[in-house]
Amino acid sequence: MTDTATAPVYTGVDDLRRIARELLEAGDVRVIIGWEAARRGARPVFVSDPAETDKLIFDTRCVHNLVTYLNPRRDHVAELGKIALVVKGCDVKAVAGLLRESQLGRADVVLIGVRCGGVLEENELPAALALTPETVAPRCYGCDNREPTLTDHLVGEPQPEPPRPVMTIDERVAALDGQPLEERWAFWTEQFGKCVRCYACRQVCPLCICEQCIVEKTRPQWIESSAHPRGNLSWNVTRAIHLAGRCVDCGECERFCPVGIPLSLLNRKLQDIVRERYDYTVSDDPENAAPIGDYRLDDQQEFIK
Amino acid sequence: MTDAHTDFEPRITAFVCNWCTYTGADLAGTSRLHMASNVRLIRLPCTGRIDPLFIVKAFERGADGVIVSGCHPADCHYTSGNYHARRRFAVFHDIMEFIGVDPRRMTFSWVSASEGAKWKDVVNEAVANVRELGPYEAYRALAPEAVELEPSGHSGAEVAS
Amino acid sequence: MTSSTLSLATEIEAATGINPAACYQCGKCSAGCPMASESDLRPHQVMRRVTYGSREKALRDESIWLCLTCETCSTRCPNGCDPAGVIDALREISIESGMATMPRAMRAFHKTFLEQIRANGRLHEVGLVVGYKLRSGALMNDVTNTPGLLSRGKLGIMPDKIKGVAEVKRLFDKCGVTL
Amino acid sequence: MSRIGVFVCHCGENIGRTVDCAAVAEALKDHPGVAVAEDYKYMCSDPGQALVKKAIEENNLTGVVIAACSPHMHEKTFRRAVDQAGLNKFMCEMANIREHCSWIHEDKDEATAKAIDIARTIVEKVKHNRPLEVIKIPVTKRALVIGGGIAGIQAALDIADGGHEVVLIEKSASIGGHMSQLSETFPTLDCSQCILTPRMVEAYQHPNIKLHTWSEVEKVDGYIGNFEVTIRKKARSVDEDLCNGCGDCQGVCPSKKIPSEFDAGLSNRTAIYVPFPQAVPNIPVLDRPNCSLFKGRAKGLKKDACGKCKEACLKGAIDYDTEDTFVTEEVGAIVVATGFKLYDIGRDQPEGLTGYGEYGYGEVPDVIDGLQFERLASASGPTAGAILRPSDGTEPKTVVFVHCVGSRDPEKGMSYCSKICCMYNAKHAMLYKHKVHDGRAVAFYMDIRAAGKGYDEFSRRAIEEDHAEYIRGRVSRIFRDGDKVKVWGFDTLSGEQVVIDADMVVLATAVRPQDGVKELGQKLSVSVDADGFINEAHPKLRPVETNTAGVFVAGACQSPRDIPDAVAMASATGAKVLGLFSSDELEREPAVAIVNEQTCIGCMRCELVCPYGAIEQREVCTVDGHVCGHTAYVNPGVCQGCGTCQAVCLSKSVELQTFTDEQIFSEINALCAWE
Amino acid sequence: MSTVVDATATAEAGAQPAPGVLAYYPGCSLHGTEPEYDESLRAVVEALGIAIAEIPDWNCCGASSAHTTDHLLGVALPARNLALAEAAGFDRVLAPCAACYNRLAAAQLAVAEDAGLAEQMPDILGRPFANSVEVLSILSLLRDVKTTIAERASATRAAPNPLVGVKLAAYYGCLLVRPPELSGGDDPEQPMFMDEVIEACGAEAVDWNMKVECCGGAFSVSRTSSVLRMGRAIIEDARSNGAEAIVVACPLCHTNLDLRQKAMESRGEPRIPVLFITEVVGLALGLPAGALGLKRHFIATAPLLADLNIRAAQRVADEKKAADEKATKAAAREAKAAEAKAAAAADPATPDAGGDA
Repeated sequence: MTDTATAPVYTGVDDLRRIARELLEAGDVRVIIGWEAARRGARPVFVSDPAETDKLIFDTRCVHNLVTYLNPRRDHVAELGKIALVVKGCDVKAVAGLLRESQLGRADVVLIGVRCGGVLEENELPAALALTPETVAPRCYGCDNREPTLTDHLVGEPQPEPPRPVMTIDERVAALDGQPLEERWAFWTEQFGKCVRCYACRQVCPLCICEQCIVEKTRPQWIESSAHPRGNLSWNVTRAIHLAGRCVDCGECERFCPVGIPLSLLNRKLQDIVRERYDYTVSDDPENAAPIGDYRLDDQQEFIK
Repeated sequence: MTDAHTDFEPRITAFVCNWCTYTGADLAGTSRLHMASNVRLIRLPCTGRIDPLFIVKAFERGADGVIVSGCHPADCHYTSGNYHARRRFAVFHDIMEFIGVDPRRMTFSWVSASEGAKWKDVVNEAVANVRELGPYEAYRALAPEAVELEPSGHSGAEVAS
Repeated sequence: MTSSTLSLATEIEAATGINPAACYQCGKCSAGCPMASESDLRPHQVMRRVTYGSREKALRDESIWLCLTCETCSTRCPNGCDPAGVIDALREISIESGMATMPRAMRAFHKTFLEQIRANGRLHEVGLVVGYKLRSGALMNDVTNTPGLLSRGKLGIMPDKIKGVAEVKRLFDKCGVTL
Repeated sequence: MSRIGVFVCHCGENIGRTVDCAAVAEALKDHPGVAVAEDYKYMCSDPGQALVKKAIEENNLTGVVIAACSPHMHEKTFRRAVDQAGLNKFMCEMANIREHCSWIHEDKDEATAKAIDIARTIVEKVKHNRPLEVIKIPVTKRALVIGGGIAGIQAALDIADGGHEVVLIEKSASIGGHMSQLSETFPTLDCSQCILTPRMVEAYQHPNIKLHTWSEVEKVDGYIGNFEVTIRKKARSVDEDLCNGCGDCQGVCPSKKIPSEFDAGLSNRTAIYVPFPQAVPNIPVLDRPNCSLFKGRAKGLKKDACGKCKEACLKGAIDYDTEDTFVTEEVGAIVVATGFKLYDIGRDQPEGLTGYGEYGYGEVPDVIDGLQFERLASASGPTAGAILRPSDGTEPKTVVFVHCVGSRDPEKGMSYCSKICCMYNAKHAMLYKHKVHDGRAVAFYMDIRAAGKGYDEFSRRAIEEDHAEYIRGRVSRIFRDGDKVKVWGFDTLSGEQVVIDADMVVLATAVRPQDGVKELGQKLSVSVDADGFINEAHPKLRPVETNTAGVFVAGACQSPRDIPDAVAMASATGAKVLGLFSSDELEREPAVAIVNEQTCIGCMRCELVCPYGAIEQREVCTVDGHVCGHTAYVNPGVCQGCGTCQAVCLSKSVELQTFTDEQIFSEINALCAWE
Repeated sequence: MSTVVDATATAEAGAQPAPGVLAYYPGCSLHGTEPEYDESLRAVVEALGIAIAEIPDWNCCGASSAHTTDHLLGVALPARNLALAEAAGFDRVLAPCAACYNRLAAAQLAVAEDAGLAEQMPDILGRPFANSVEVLSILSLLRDVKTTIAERASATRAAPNPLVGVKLAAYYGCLLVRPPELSGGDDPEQPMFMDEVIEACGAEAVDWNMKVECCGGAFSVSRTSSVLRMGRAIIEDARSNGAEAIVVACPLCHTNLDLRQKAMESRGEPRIPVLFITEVVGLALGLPAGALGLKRHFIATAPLLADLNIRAAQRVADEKKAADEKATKAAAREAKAAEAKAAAAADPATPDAGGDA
C-alpha cells in the first residue's frame, strides 16, 4: 500500500510563484507568506523580494495554517505591511472566521488559494510525499473545501478526495462515544493530566484572537493557571468551547501540542454538536453567521426540564 | 450504589434568573412548599448571563451537582437572553457528557414565576438524582489537594471602598 | 359513569392520538356530513358522546356504522379533531367490547368481505354478493343487475385465489381478527 | 478590608420559627470581613431600619447584608435606609432566608445551616459590590404616534392637549383608519363618520400636532427619552401647501378603473385621488403604479403618455418629478397604533395560510367580507347605503352572515377569537333588516361573545326585535348555484342540517395585524407574538407598554379591539407618555454593562446577542488621533442589564455592573463552606 | 426514460425490474367489476411508454371493511402488498383504484409515522418490510406526463381527437383528496389535477360543485338507498353545469354512478356517461374505443362517442375551410402590397415614401 502509493500532483506551484512575484513587483503587497522546503519537511517563509518567490512551494508537507499570522495578536506581522497569504481550503475558513469577527478587512490581505487534496499528518516524515492511510492527516479525509471561494487567486488542478486514513477522526469520536461515562472520564482526565499549560494550542490557533486570554484574567481567576488536573480540565474544556462553531479543523492545536493531547477529538465533537443541533458547518463564507450568538425559536431543548 | 448514599447529603448549586425562576422559588416559599434543603441559589439577571464557567467552577469547588434554570422560551424578561443561553447550555451539556461528566449532575430547567410547584419538583428530583450518583469524588480527585471546605476569602482582591 | 366516559375519551386518545376534548361542538363536521340526514347521531354529537355521556350509548349507537369514512368532517374540522378517526376507533372498541350494533346488512357485508379476503387473499365479487345475500337476507337486491354484470364480463365465476393465502390467514390471526 | 454588617431578621415567627436567627448572626460574626452581625424581630420596621443605620454610622460599614426576605420584597426599602445612612445604596444586598429557606424547610438545624450559608454567600458577594450612581437620562418632550386610525388620533390628541408636541404619521393618504369606513357603530348605532370626522379635523388643526400622511417609519435610533426617528414621506406628486383640494385633477384623470381601497374594492377610483370626501388632509395623492403617465415612463416612453391632472390644476400644485423625502424627528416617546386588517378570503394567501376552498375562496361574487358590507350599508358608500349585491346590483332577499371565518380555527386560520365579529355581525343583521324589511338575515355562529356595556342587549335585539335568525353551527360549504349562493350548515341546537339558498353571504373574517408590523417591530426592537400582534410588556399590569422602554402600544395592533377598547388604550398611552414627560430627567438603576476597552478586541459577539441593540462598534484612536482598531461600546441608555453580552465575551471584557464576575465567583466559592 | 415492457407481465419476486418500471397494483375491482379500468389503463400507459408490472401475488387491500373493523388489519393488508413490491425491487407502486390508493398510501403513512407499528409489521406480515415504496395515484402519474398527453392529443392524425371541446366534469370523490395528506399536494377542497389532465386531452373541464362530495362509496351493496341519494345530487349538478360526461378515477365511484344511475333517474333525463380518466386519455391518444373497454359501461358511451366523432369531423372541416380562406386573403394582400410598391417606386413624391411634398 504505502510503497505503491504516489504523491498527489499539486500543480500550479509555478502559477503560485508567478502571482507572488507579480504582487510584490506591482507593490500590491509588501510580503508573501507561504511555505518553503526545509531540511525536514516544509516551513513557513516570508518573502518580500520578488527574486525570492521561487522559494515558494506547495505539496503534502505544507501542513501549517499560515492564517495564524493574520491573528491580531501578532501585530508585529501586520507591521510588515500588506500581506499576501498562501492558503489551503481549511486555512481559508479561518480567514472567513477573522472577517466574521471583524478582526480583518477583506481588503487588508491578498489570498492565494492552492487546491489541496490533503496533507501529511507529520510534515517531518522522510521525504516521501505520498498520502497513504498511514501518513495522511486524518482531518483531510472528508474535507469539504477543496474548492475555496474566498480567495483572490486559486492555483492548481481540482484534487480528488484524499485516501481514507487508518482510523478517521469520526471513527475515533464514535469509539469514545461508545464507551461508558467512567471510561470517557478516565480517558480525558488522563489526557488533560498531561497538559503542561504551555498554551501552544492557543498560540498557534488562528482564531484564538483575544488580547488577554481568559486564563490570564485574575479578577476573578476563573481558570487556575498552575498545571494540575483540575485546572487543566477547565482550561481544555474552555478552550474547546470558546471555539465551538468557530474551529476550522486545521489541526494545528493538536499538531503543536507537545504532550499529544488529542484536541482534534474535542474539536470534532463540537463540530458534530453544532451540526446536529443547529445544522451548522463552518465554511469559508464570512456571511454565514456562527451558531453561538444566533438562535432559533425552535432550537432543540430535550436536555431541559 | 443507591443505598450506599442514602446518608449522603448532596451539595447542589443553582444558577437561576431573577425574573422567572428566582421568583418562582419565592412563590414556592410563599406557598410553603417543603423541599430538600441541599440546594443553594445564585441569583442572576437572566440565564443569558450564565457562563458555562460558572458550572465548571461549581464542580471545581466541590459541588455534587448543579441546577441551571430560567424563563421558559418566549417568556424571557429580556426577550431573547434564554434563547442564547439555551444554545450555550446545549453545547456545554453535550461536551461535558463527552468528557465523561454524568449529565444527571447537571439539571437544566425552565421554571416560570408561577411554577413554584415545578421548582420544588426540579429541586427534589435533582437532589434525588445526585444522591443516587453519590458524592462527586471523581471531580474532587482532580484537585491538587483535597478541596478545602472553608470559605475561601481570597477570591480575587477586593475593591477598596 | 363520568369516570367511564372519561376513560372512553382517553382510550381513544391513547389509541389514535386524537383528543376528543378538543371538539368545541361547532358542527361544521355535521354540516358537511353526507350521511347526517340518515343517522341520528351526527359527527359532532358522536364527539360529544365520547367526551361526555354514557360510554355504552356511544358504543351501542348504530350511527357510527353509517359513517362512510369520506373524511369530509376531518378535512374541514377547524380544530383538528378528526371525527372520522374517532368513529373508526369507536367501531373497533365497540366490536372488542361486544357492543357493536352494526346494521345486519352492513355486518353481513363486512363479514363476507373479510372472509373472502381471508379465504382467497382477494375479493371475489360473486362470492361477495352471494355470501352477502345469504347473510343480509336481501336476496333480491341487484338481481336485476347480475345478468348485466355477467354479460359485460364484470363478474368472474371462479374465485381468484393467491399463492400466499396462508400468509394472509396468519396476518388475520396476528391482527387478532377472527370471523 | 471590608467592614460588612449582617442583619438577620426574624420576620416575626416567619423566619424565627424554623431558623435560629441568633445562631445565624453568631455564625456570621466571625466570618472574614464582617464587622457586625445582629438579629432583630422585624428588620423592615422603623426601629429595625434605625438599627441598621446606627450600625452603619457606628462601625462605618462598607457593606450591608440583610438576611431576611426576598429582594423582590424589601430590597428597595433597605437600600433607601442604607442610602439615608450615607452609604451607597448599591452596597446593600438581601440574603433570602425566608422564601428560600425558613418557609420551605421544617428541620430547624438544616434550615439554620442553610441560612448561614446563604448569608455567607451574600457577604462574599457584597465584598465585591461597587458603589454605583443611578443613571440620569434627559427627556425630549415630543411624542411620535404611528398610525392615524382612531387609536392614533386619540393618543395624539391626549398628548397634544397635555401640552406636548406630537408627530402623527399615517401610511395612507388620509387619517381616519378603518373607523372611517364603517357605517354605524355598535352598540349605539351612531354614525361612525359623524363621531370620527370632527376628531380627524381636530387632530389636523391642533397646534401641537404635526401630521405626516402618505408616510412611513424608515429608521428608529436612540432610546427612551431620546429617540431619533427617520420618516419616509412617499412621493405624493402633489404639493401639500399649494393644493386647495378642489378636486379638479380627479375629474380629468383618465384612469378611472382602479379598485377603491376605501370602498373595499366595491367601487373604483382614479389614479390621482382623495380616498374619500371627508379625507384629512383633503389633498390628493398620485398612485404612480396605476397612473398611465408613470406606466408609460416605466415602459421607457420618451414622451409622457398623460398630464391631464397637471394641466387641470390651477394652483400648479402637481409635480410628476417629486421623489420620496426623508425627515428626521427627535422624540422622547413612541406610540404604536398601526391597527388591523382582515383575513383575506381570497385564494392567494401570501402568509402561507390555506384559505377557505370550501367557501369558494371568495371567488363567488356575492360572497363578501364584513368590511365590504360596511361599505354597502354606509350612506357614503358605493350604493349610497342601499344593500345591493355586487354581482347584479339586485337587492338580496336572503343574506347569510358567517361568524368565525379564520378565527378560532387553528387548522386554517387563527386560533384566537377576533372579538369584534359577534358584535358587528349582529349590527349587520340589524342594518340589513332595517333597510330590507322583507329580507331574511341568517347568522351562523359558534358562540355569541357579547361582553361589554350594552353589548349582549344589542345582540339580543338583533334576534328578538329584528328577527335575525341565529343558527348555532359552523358552515361546511358555500358554493355558487345558479344565481344563488348555496350554504350548507348545521343547527347543532335542533340537530338538523340546514341548507340555505342565499342571495348574498357575508363572511366575518378574522382580525389580523396590519401588514409590516413585524418590520416596524424590528425597527423599534419591539417583539410581536406568533400571530403578529405586538407584545405588551405584561398582559395584565403593563398592557400598553412594550419591552422597549419609551415605546407604547394602542389599539388593534396589540390584539383585536373594538372602538371603545382602542380609544381607552390610546388614552392610557397618552397618560403614560405624559407621565414620562412630567420630569426633565429619567432615573435608571445602573444595571448596565461596561466595556473594558483595554482587553476588548471588538469581535462584536456581544453585539450579536444584545436584545436591545445597545451595543455598537467604536473606533479606538491613538493619541495622535488615527484609528488603530475598534472595540464594543454599550449605550447605557439602551442597556437593560441582562448580561448576555458578558456570558458570550471570550475575554470577559464586558462587565454587568450589578452582577460582576467577581461577585458571582465569590458566591460560588463561598458555597463550598457547607458542612 | 423508461422502456415499454409487456404491460401484462407479472414481476417475479427477486428479479430486479428495469429502472423506472412501476409496480402495478390493480386491486380486486379492476380484476372484477371494473375490467374496463384495467384495460384502458394498460393501454394508456403502454401508449405513453410507461412500464408497469403487476405486483406478484398481491392481495386485497381490505378496502373500508378492514379499517372500519380493525385498525391494525386495515394497515397490515395493504402493507403486505407494499412489502411484496419492495421485495420485487420496486420503489413506486401505481394504484389506479382510488380506494386501493387511499388504503395503500394511508398504510404507508401510518407506518412511517408510528415507530411501534413499523416494528410490529414484519412479524405480522411474516416478511421484511422497510416501508420504502412510494404509492402513486393514477392522477398524479398522468399529471406528471400531461404535456406529453397534450402534444399527442393535439397532434394531427387520421382520426381527429374526438375530445376537443367536450365538456367533462372531473369527479374526485373522497379517496383521492382526503385525508389531505393523500391529495398529492393538491387543494383538497378544489382539486385541479384531474381537470388538468382533462384539459391536456383537449376537452373542457367544467367548473362544478360536487367534485369532492362523497358518492356513498362502500355502501353500494349494503345501503344502496344512500348511494342513490348522494349519486343523484352529483349527477344533477354535473348536468346542470353542462357536463356531457362525468370522469372518475375510482371503481367504487364508477359502480355507484354508472351501474346505479338508472335507479337514480327521477325525471327521466338523458343519462350521463361516466368515464374513467384512463378512457378519456386513451381517446385523446387515439386509441380504439374497443381497447378501452368503453362497451362495458351500463350507461352506454356509444351515443356520446358517435356525437363526438361527428363534431370532430365537422371541426376539422371548418378549420380547413378557415385555413383556406385565410390563405386566399393573405395571397390577395400580398398582391395588393406588391402593386403599391410598384406604384411607390414609380412616383417618389407619394407621402408614404417619406418625402415631405
